Amino acid sequence: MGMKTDIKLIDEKGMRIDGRRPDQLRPIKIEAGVLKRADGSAYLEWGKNKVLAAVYGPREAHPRHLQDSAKAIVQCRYNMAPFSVSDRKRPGPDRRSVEISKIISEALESVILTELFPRSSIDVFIEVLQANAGTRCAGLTAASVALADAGIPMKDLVVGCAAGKIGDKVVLDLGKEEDNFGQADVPLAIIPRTGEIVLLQMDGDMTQEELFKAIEMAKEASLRIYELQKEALRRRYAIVAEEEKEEIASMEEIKEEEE
Amino acid sequence: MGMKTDIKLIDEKGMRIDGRRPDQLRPIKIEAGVLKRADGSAYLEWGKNKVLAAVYGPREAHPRHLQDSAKAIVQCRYNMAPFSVSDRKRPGPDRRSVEISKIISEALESVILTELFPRSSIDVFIEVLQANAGTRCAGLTAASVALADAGIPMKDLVVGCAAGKIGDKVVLDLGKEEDNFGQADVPLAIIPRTGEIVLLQMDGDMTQEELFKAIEMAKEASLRIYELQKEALRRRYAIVAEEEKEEIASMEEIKEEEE
Amino acid sequence: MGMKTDIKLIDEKGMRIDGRRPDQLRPIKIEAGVLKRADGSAYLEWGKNKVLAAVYGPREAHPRHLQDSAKAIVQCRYNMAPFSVSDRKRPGPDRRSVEISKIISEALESVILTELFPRSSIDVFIEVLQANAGTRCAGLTAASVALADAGIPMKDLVVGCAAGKIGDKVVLDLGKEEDNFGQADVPLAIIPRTGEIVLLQMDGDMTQEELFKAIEMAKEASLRIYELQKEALRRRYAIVAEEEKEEIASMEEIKEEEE
Amino acid sequence: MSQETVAQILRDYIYKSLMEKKRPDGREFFEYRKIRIEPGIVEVAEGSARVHLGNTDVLAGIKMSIGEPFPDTPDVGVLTTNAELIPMASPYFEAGPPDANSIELSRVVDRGLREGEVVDLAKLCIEPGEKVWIMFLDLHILDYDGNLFDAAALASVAALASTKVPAAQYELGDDFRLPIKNWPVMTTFAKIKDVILLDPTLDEEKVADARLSVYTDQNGHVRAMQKGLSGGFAYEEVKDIVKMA
Amino acid sequence: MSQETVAQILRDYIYKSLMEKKRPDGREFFEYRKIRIEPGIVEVAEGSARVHLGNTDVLAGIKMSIGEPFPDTPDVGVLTTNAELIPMASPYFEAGPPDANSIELSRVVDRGLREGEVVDLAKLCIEPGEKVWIMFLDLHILDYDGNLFDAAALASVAALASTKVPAAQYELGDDFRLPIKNWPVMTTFAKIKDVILLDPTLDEEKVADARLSVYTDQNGHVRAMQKGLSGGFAYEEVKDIVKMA
Amino acid sequence: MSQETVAQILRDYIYKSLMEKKRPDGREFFEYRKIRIEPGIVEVAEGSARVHLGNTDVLAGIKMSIGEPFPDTPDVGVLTTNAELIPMASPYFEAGPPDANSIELSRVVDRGLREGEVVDLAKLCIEPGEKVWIMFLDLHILDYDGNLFDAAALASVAALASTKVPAAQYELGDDFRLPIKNWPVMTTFAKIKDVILLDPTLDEEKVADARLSVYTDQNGHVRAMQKGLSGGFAYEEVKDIVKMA
Repeated sequence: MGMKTDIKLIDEKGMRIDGRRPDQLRPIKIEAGVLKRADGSAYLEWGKNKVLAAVYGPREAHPRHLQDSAKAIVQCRYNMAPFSVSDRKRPGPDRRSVEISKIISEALESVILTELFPRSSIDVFIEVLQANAGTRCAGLTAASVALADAGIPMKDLVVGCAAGKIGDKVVLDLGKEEDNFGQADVPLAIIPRTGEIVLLQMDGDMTQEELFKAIEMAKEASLRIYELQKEALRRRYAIVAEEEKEEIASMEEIKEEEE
Repeated sequence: MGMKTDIKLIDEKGMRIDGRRPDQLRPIKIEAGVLKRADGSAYLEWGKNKVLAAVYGPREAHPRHLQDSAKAIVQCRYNMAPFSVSDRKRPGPDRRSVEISKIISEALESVILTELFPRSSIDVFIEVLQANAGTRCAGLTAASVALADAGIPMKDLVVGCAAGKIGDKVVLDLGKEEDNFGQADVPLAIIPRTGEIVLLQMDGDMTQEELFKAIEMAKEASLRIYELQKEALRRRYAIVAEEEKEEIASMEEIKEEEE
Repeated sequence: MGMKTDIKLIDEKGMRIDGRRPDQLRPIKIEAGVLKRADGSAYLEWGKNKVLAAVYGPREAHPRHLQDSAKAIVQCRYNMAPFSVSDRKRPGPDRRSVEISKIISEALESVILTELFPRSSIDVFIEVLQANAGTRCAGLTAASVALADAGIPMKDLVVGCAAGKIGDKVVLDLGKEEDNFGQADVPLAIIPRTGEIVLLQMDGDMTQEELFKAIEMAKEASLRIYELQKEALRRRYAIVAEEEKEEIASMEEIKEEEE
Repeated sequence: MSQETVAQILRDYIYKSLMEKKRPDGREFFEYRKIRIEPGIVEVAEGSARVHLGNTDVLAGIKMSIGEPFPDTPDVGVLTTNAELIPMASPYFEAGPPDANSIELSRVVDRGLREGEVVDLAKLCIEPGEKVWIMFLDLHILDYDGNLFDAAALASVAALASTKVPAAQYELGDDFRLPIKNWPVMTTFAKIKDVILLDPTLDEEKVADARLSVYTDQNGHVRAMQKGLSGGFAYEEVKDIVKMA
Repeated sequence: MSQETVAQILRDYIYKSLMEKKRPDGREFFEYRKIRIEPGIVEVAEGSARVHLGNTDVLAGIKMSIGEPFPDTPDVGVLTTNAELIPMASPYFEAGPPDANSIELSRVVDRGLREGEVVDLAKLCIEPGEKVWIMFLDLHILDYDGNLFDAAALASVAALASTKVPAAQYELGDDFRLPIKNWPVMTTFAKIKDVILLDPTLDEEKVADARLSVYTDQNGHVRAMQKGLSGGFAYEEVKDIVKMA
Repeated sequence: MSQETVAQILRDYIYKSLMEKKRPDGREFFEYRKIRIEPGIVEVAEGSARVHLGNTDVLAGIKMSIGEPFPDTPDVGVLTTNAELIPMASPYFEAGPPDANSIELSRVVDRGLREGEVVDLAKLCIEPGEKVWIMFLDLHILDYDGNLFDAAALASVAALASTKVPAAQYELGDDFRLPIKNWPVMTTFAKIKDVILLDPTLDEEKVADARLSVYTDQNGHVRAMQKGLSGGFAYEEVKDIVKMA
C-alpha cells in the first residue's frame, strides 16, 4: 500500500481508472471441473487474474506425524507461476505465498466437515497463472468451487473478496494500480449462508468507519460471487450427468461385447 | 587467532587491556530457572557475553531412526542470535555453530546418565544473545546448570573455561581483543569432581609447557566457576521450594472450594 | 555441442587431433575391487577420465516409502569431485548429474535381477575424480564391474560407449575438444550378450544415416570394452581366491592357537 | 493419555472457567497480562528490547548497516523483519528454516511497522538511489505462552525506539536516534466458542476458534489486521473488537 | 487392493488390449492424441502457450529480461529452461525443489531447443560480451496423462513463437517477434513388451518397458534423443523409431 | 542380530584383545598403520594427493583461482577447506549437504593448516585489497577405516605441496610452486577404557570413549587440538599424548 504517485485513482464523476463504479467488481468467470487428474478443479478469471485450483483427497496424510486422529487436515498450497507477474518470479514458495497458503487453508477448513475424515489430508493447490491484484481472494474462491467439484462435504462455499480505500474513497475489489497506489486494502472471505468472516486482513490507513464500510461492501459483493460459484457448479453437474449417461451407455456396450 | 596488530595486550605491570591479572576471570553471573516453558533453563553473563540455555527432555527422540535403544541421545543446538555480534549474522546454523553444537553435546553427554532413558532425547538449546569471546565455554557452563534445573540425573556439572596465550604470556579467559590478536586459545571443559577433561580444543602456537600451564590455569578456574553454578542452583531450589509451598497452599484453597 | 572454432578436428589423413583413427577408442584401464568398505568397487581410467565406482547392497531401502515390495530399487549417484574439472565444481548434485544419475540407474536396472531382492536397495556410487569427456559412459562401465565385484546377480554386464560426429565424420568416443567443438554426440550403453540398447542419448545434428552409423560404431566398440571388463573381473577373482586361501590358512592358525 | 484426551481436558477446563466469567489465570476477559519492557539489553546491537508479556518472552534486536535502496523507493531506508520461533521457546517449535507460523508472525509485524509508519524512513536516506540505512529487525522468541503478535509488535517498536543509528562509524556525522514517527499498538483477541478474550495465553490459543489482531495508531486509525485460526467471526464481533482495540 | 495388485491388473488389461491390436483409448499404435494449442494466454508474459495433448495439459511461459551473456558465448542470447511438476497435475507429484523427473524433462526440452536451433540466438545480442536478451522458459505441468516430453516441447516452441521481445520498454527500438529459426518436433515412443506405440498415455507409460524420444528438424535431421525407463531397445527398433519420427 | 548385540560383541572382542596388549590388526598401541601417498594424481587440479592410511583412503584436490581477499586480511591469499564424507566411503555416510562430522573434519583440518602456517599466504597476494590467489581444498573421503583427521591432514599438506600456481594462465608470469612454510603433522589418539592407542581404526573408534588429535609443527610446538567423543581424559593422559604427538 501507499506508494506515492500522481495518478488520480478516482475521477470527478467518482469513477475509477478502469471505468468501474466504487462498488463494482471486475468481471468474474468461473468454470468447474477443468482438470482430469485432480479429484476436483476450477478455473477462474477475475479481471486479468487467471487462477487454477485443484483438490486431491481426502487421502492419507503424509508424512504421518501430520495426521490428526480426530479430523482431516486441510493443506493449501498457493503458488504463483514464474511467468504470472511482470518480473519473473523464482519458482518455489516465497514468504508471501507461505502466509497466503496458511490463511487460505484456515479459511477453507472453516467450512469443510473435517471430522468425517480422521487421519486424512485434503490438499488444495492454487496456481496463479496471471496475477493482477486480488489473487488470494480469487484463489480462495476458485478453491472452494474445486472442493465442491471434488465432492468434499462442506457446510457452504467460501467466497473471497476485497475492498479498500483509494483517493480517500472506500471502493470494492482493488485493481493493480489501485493496490499499488491506494491507501488501504481489506481482503476478506465469508461463508455466505452464515455471514461469518473466515479470512480478514487489512493494511493501510483507515478510520474505523471506513473499515466497517469496506467490510460491508465486500460482504455484499461476495453474495454476487457466490451466485457465480453455484452457477459454475450447476453447469459442471449437468456435464457430469451427461458424461455419466454416456459412460453407462458405453459400459453396456462393453458388457454386450463381453457376453 | 593471530591477526597482526600493534595493540599491546599485556602492559609493563603484567596487566591486561581490560585491567585483569593473567589468572583473572571476567565477572560471571548465573541465574537458574529463567524460562517457564522449558524443563530447565539458565541465564549466564560472562563479561559482555549473554547466554541463555534451555533443556527439554528426556522426551521421545524423533525422527525415530535417531533413537538409541540403549541410552538417551544428547542433542545440543548452539545458536547465535542475528544481533549478537557486530555484523548481523544470518539466522540458522553456520559451520562454526554446527561444530560447537557437536563438541558441547559430547561434553554434556559425558556427565548425563543417558543409560537411564533409552530411546529418549535430551535436547539442549543454547542461545547467544550477545557474544564477546568465549561463548562456547559460557554456553556449556549455562547448559549444565539448565540440565540440573531440569532435574536430569548427572554425575556432576560440567564447567567450561578457556585459557590462552597473549603477548607471549599464558593467561586465563581471553577477552575479545585478546582472542582476535592473541597467539593461542585453549577452550576446555572439565568435570570438577573427577578433573576429567571432556572438551578440549586449541588453536594458535604454544610450546608444550605453555599448553600445560594453560590447561592447569583453566582447570583451576573452573573450580571457581563450579561454585557459581552451585550457588545459582541453590538460589533456584530455594525459590522453587517457596513456590511449591505457595502452590500447595493454593491447591488446598482449591480443594476447600471444591469441597 | 557446437561451439564454433577454427580447430580442425580431423586432418587430411582422416586422423583426429589426439592422433586416433575415427573408430579408435582412447586407452582404457579397469581394476576391480579397489575399495575395502564397499561391497563391490572398480576403478577405471578412460583416456584422461578417472572414475571410481562403488556398490552397496542389496540392503534395506530407506526411507521406507521408496521400498518396492516386488523388487529391489537401483539408485545410482553420479558425482563429480570439485577438483575434477578445470573450474572448481561446487560440491553436491547439479542438474546435469541428477539427469545422468537417473539414466545410469535405469541402464543398470536393465541387467540386475532386481526381483530377487524385494524391498531392497542396490546403491551405486560413481565418483568422477578427473573428467575429460565421456564420464557417463566411463562411470556406467565402471559401475557395472563394481556390481559384478559385489556379487549382484545380473543378466550380463552393461557397457557404455559414445560415438559422434566431428568435421562431418562419424567417429568413436569423442575426446574433450571433439565434444566441445564437434557436431554431435551419441552416448549409449548396450548389453553385449543381447545387443539391447539400454542407454541412448543424442544431441547435435545428424542425418539418420550418420546416426545409425554412430550407433553401430559404438555397439561394435562396446564389445571390445566388454572384454576389458571381464578381464578386470578375472584378475579380481584370482586375487580374491588367493586372499581367501591366505585367510583360511590364518584362520587355521588362529584355531590352532585357540586350541 | 493420548494428545487428544489432553486437549479435550484442557478444552473442558477452559470452557467451564469461561462460563463462570473467569479466565484460568484469573484475568478479566479484556484484561492484559503484566507487561515488562527492557530496552537496550543487547549493547552490541544498535537497538534492542526484551518484552515479557506474562510468561511470553520476546527479544527484538536491530542491526543497522548501509546498502542500496529498493529501485521503486530510492529515497527511503529499508526495514527487514525476521522472526525465529527457536526451539528453546516451546516444545512445539523446531529448529530449521522459518515455518508458516514464524513467517506469518514476521510478516504481520512487518506490515504493522510499515503501514503504521513507525520509523520515518525518509530520514534514513543517505544518497537517493545509492545509499540508505538498512535496518534488520530480528525477533527472537525465548519463551512462548501465547499472543506472540502483540509481544513481538511491542518489542519491535521498543527496540526501534531504543536504536542509535551508527553514523559516526561510517563517517556520516554524529550517531543519532532512529526517527520514530508513530507508536501504534497491536491488540489481539481470541474467540473461544462465543466468548471474546483479550491477550490469549497459550492454553487459550490452543482451544480458540479464531483470532483477530488489530494494529491501531494514536489517532484510532486501523493500520493492519490479521485474522487467524480456522473459525470465523460474525461481522458484529469484528466491529466490537475493532472498537475496543 | 495393494498398489502392486492394481499395477498388475493395469498391466494385464493393457497387454490384452495390445495383443488385439487395440490401445485402451481406441487409438492406432502410431496415432497421436488430439492436440490443442492456445498461444498467448498469459498476457503478462512475453510469450506463452498452453498445449493439451489428450488430457495432458502443459503451460509454457516466457519471460524476457536483459543480462550478461555467458563468457564463452559473448554474442548470443541466453535461454534458460525450467520445468515444474506441480502437485496439481498428479497425485504422484510433490511440492518442493525439482526432482529427477522434472530435471530430466527440462534438460531434454532445453537440449532440443538448443540443438534444434529453434531461436536465432545471434539476433538477441545487444552489446557483445555485455548485454544480451535473456529468456526464461518455464514449463508448468497442469494435468498429467503421459508423454510430457512431446507436450512440453510443443508448448515451448509455441510459446517462443508467440513471444514479443519487449525492446521498447528498455528503449531499444520497437518490440519485435522472437526470431524463430527452426520448428523441430519431439516424438516419443513407448515399448510395451514387443509392441512400439506412439504418444503413450500415463497408463501406457506405467506399464512400458522403455521409452524413446526423438527430436527431428524440418530436414529430417535428428537433433536430440533421450531413451528412458529400465528396459532396452533392439538396434532395429531404434532404427524403425528414428525413421518414423 | 540387533545392532546393539553386534556392537557389544565388537566391544568385547576389542577389550579382550587390548587387555592382552594386542590390537585387533596386530599393531602396537603406538604404531601407525602403513601410509602411502600419491601426489599429483589428478592432473586437471592445480594440486592433489591421495593418502592411504591402512584402508582409509582420502583424496585431496586443490583448485586455484583469483579473487578478492577478506576485508580484514587484504594482503594474503585465501584458503577454503571443504570435506565430503561421500556415501561411497562407508555405509554410514549419506548423500546430502555436509553433516556435523564432515564439518568438524574440514574445520579441524582447516585450523591445522591455518594455525600451522602451512602455506605462506603472504606470497599469494597479487594486488593488496584487490586480487589474491584463492585456494579451494576439497577433501574427498573414498574409503573409511578410521582416523580421518590424520589422513585428511596429511593428504591436505601433500596436495598443497604438489600445487602449481597457474600464474601463466592469468598472464601473471610463470607458474610457480605454492610456497610451503611448515609441514606440521596431525596425530590422533583414541582412549578405550584406560588404554590409549595411536591411529585408531574404524572398529577401534566405534568402541572408543574419547579421541584426541594434536597438530604439532617441526619445532614441537602445538598448533591445534581437537578432543572428540563423549568420554574424557585425565590431565595426565593429555600431557602424555601431547608429549608423544
